[in-house]
Amino acid sequence: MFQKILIANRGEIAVRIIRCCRELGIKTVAIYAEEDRDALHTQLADELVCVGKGDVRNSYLNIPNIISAARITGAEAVHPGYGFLSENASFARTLEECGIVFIGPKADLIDQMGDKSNARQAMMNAGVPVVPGSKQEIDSFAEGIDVAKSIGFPVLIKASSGGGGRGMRVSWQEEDFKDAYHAAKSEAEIAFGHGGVYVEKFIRNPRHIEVQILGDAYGHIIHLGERDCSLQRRNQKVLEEAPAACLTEEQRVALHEAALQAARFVQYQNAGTLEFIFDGTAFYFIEMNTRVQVEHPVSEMISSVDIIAWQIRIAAGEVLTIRQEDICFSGHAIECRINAENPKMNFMPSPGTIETLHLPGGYGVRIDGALYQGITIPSRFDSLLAKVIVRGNTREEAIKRMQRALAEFIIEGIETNIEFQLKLVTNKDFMEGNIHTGWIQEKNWSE
Amino acid sequence: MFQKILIANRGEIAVRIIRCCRELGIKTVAIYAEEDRDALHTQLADELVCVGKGDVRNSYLNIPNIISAARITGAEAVHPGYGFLSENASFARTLEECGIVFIGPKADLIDQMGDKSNARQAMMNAGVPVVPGSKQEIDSFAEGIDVAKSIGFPVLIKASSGGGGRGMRVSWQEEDFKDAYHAAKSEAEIAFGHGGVYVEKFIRNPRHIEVQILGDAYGHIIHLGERDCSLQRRNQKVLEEAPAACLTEEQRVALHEAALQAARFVQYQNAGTLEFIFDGTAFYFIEMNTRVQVEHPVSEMISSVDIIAWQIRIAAGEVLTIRQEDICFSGHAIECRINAENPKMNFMPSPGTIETLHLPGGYGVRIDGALYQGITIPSRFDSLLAKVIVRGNTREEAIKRMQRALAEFIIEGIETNIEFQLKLVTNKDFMEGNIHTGWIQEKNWSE
Amino acid sequence: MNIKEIRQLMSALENSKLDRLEWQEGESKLVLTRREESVHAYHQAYAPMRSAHEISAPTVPEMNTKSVVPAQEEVSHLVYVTSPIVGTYYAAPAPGEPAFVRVGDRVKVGDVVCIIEAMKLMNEIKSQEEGLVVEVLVDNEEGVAYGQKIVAIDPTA
Amino acid sequence: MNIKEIRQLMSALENSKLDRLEWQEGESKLVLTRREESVHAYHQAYAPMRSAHEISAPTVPEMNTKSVVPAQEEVSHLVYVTSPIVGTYYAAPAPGEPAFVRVGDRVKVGDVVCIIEAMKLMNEIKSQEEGLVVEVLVDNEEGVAYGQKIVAIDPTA
Repeated sequence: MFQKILIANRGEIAVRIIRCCRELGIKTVAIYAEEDRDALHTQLADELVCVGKGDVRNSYLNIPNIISAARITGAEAVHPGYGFLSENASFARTLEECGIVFIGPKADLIDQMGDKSNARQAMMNAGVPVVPGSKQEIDSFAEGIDVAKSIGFPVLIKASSGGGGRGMRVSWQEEDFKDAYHAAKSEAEIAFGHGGVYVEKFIRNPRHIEVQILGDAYGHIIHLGERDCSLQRRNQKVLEEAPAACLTEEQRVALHEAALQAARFVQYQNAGTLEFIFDGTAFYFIEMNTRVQVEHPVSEMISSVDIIAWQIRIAAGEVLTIRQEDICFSGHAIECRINAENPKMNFMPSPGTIETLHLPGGYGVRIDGALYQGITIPSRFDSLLAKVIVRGNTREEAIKRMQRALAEFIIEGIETNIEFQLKLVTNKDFMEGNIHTGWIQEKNWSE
Repeated sequence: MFQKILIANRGEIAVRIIRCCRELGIKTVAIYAEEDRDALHTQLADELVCVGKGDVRNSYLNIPNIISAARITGAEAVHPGYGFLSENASFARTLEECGIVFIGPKADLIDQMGDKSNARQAMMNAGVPVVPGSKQEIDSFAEGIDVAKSIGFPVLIKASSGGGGRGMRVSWQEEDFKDAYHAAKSEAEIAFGHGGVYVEKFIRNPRHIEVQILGDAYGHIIHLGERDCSLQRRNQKVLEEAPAACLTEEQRVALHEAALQAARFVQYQNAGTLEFIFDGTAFYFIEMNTRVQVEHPVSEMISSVDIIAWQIRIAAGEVLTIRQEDICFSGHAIECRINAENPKMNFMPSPGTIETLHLPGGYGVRIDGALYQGITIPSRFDSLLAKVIVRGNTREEAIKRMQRALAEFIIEGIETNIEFQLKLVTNKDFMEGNIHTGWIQEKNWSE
Repeated sequence: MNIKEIRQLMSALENSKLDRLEWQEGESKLVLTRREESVHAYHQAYAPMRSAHEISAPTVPEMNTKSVVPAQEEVSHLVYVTSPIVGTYYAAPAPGEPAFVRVGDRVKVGDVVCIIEAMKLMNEIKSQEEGLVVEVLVDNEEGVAYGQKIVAIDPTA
Repeated sequence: MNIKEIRQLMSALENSKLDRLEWQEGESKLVLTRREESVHAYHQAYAPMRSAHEISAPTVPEMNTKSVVPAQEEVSHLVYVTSPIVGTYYAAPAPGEPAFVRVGDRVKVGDVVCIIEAMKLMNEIKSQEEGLVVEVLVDNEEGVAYGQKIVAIDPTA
């Protein structure tokens, strides 16, 4: 096992990793940007190295400084957390060349999964369902309708140079395909100067469901169940749950099996996530995250498996001694992300000094944060302040617990989304599970 | 189910109960002494009633005021917590007469178990082992040695009017019984003017092990496993664990069976604890607590059963729907009690204002407390500030987690026993499980 | 001002809940600022969350959080009859009868100002002061907490 | 006010929980402010717990928490050459050779004061100031953080 690890991150995930290292008896090196001098991760680590200031490219993305920090402190491994350099294959490769272990999968695998069309191809080869669609641009209306009929209506006609919903049309049935096709094409031509379009299956109001995977260097691969991360705002996850209550047992088993199949196909090592969209009947692979995720705690709460600890052990060459049959999934977990942002001002970031802090606690409540009363949240970095994670024996119990935990959570001095999260978890549709990835944006939350 | 509950307590247990009520959708009434105006429990409750000031007899023990508070607020039930009125049969009886539910067992049962010799007799009738000994005073050396031989050496010869260790002798074998008998008798005569002695089995360096019981009004009784509460200081528990690592599986099963037998015999309703001492081979009933205990969270962490929620449901007449076979014990939990006391000054209470508060968090950590930064801890009440509870898959994992959680826990402004608890959980004997009820007092903790 | 006085002020500030003290003598000036008290901030912050949570509104009309917390820090020349027990307030000896006291009445030491019923006992509450009743702070049959102010008396009137 | 009184006030302030004391005599003025910052307290409080926990002592001798945190709030006329990167400090161009600078040397703008090795590259660090070297703050082959002070120069000497 490693004697010392450098944590190439900040905020709550750096704190999470430092705590885990302490429990494993591993010394920690924190890196920090000058703006983070008083951050919690710098206060909990055994050693500190300032790696820069100003733009994150000069600090948390500064590969030479971070690797030098590992070398001068004698750290044997680097945990990248999420974001920043966590999916940077060149960082992983350089570390390896320096004889320092990157806590994550091999660099080649990061590369492979980082390229979306590569990843899609790999999953198709692995026999994992992907969103059906044309492989390349459609040349004519005739070709388009053939593709549409083969994948089944409704379909989405999507400008290949498109973005922001322009050059995009839904065709619900064969009859309206022609209009939709031409509308998309001409809109694309006007907007982007190029009328090339794709046709792919239109998944209406899907759920975002993902499966947590752990694999070691010896071919042992297990899953830690799935998470429902459908509550999103501008493609940012807001609240996550495990398990996904919308799945039947058959669907759940099939989903886990598909994820294992995918992970085995790419011989996945370390922690990773296979993300799917789910239309109520079928699920389709969308991408793989080759790192730990913000929402990993909900899987930990229902599986009693410490994902960070296993990331480190696997990277150190240990055998994944937990087998699939050892894992007893139990209960329901929810995570709410508490951000320094102002929901009343279109979720504008709200840096500043936390004047009053009162954290919730008690039965079934876990707080993963990087806060203390008096801390100043810099404006330069991510707005995630803390995660409130609750576990209940049932989803209903977990929701009630989250309601009371959020109601106890007090942050003064900066604006946060605590009240917005309270609105979410007391919303009838949410409580009944009638949500999808566009749900938050459809609703009017201002009242 | 109740609409509104009055919590006849303060501190962390009042907060624990209020949190639970919120999760169950029950409104709460907090009572408080004027000194507790700014306490956390008064801030979390839906309604507040000041019930007195000065001596606790005028406030938290003031039965007329507390019952009036329930009446004027329309509370249908009263949760007494632990301590204060929780084992006061007359309080339970008066509430019942007022048509208010006492959340606990029936008053008669509190009476029966409150009298130690009654309780001992009941347990003997139930077939539960009690510490063997003479039923009454020994009249002669001959009778004494007969009793000693029948219960087996070593035995304790104990002045019936004794106290503080005087008039007490251990006899290790038949040969030294005569000397010990006469020494105890004459010492007792000099010290108390009465030489009457008892003979009972001497349990050297026992463990304190207790079993958590839940019973409903319909005869369903289950146990939630045992707790090892051997770390005590002056008969005050300091740190508790579940399960008790020192038991073999056979001993564990036998202990649980004895506890169930006892609870069934007295037709126990609500939450209760059977306390035993354990000499490494046999266990002996010592007393029953007819209320929730400070250390209940460790049982919750390994059973996933919310004891407070069940106390309330049972009191409301609900059926205990969890059956013994539904409970899947998993992992190991430890609780450390954090007190406002100064270990360097013989654990003298240390009231005052908390200037800085930083609570530990993260994976496997639960905080049950009644704190916030800026609170003033009154000198009049109990010194318990918060409980740090951790869960790990193994005892070793739980210990490592407690070490790191305590190392993160910061309270400034008043003295606490956090560092003392850190010494305990990093102590080799503790980590190896070589401890007993007198262990803390035997050791020198000053270095 | 000498060193001793300054040091006295330092220790006074240190032991206070204040944050800052400024003082000037020419033209006289004094500025005191009070520390942001977390308790009150907490309470205020909590309330909106509670209502967002929809578990806040007290359902018993005659009772609310505010009414049962003994008021504090009011500086005035008034004196109050406070409740020595928790119970239900009765303004009059029996339903339909006139109240013991009304605003504008004069009371003497020992005059009964109300009855507080607790545990089915009717407790007569007497005034400890002589003066003019300027306010009755509790509605008939309302619950009162220990120490709650019931009647305000102006002893100077 | 004399030196003795000032020193009394200094020590009084140092031992107090106050942050600031201003005092003026003409027209008299006094300002005291009280501390509220918890960060430093936190750091101090944490350290003993860590050592109680036996997980604190850094094991790499040439590195310790203190040395890699850029110093702050020092008010002086000195200027510092700081490290623009993270790496290993070398006082001399090669082992056995004389150091680039020593205490007592005069440096000019552009003079190399040390080498910092990072990613196997030797980076020459040059002085931005002219003056007298009054202190070298890093030992040879020690790790240095971004912004860490390496050489103190007195530009007035």
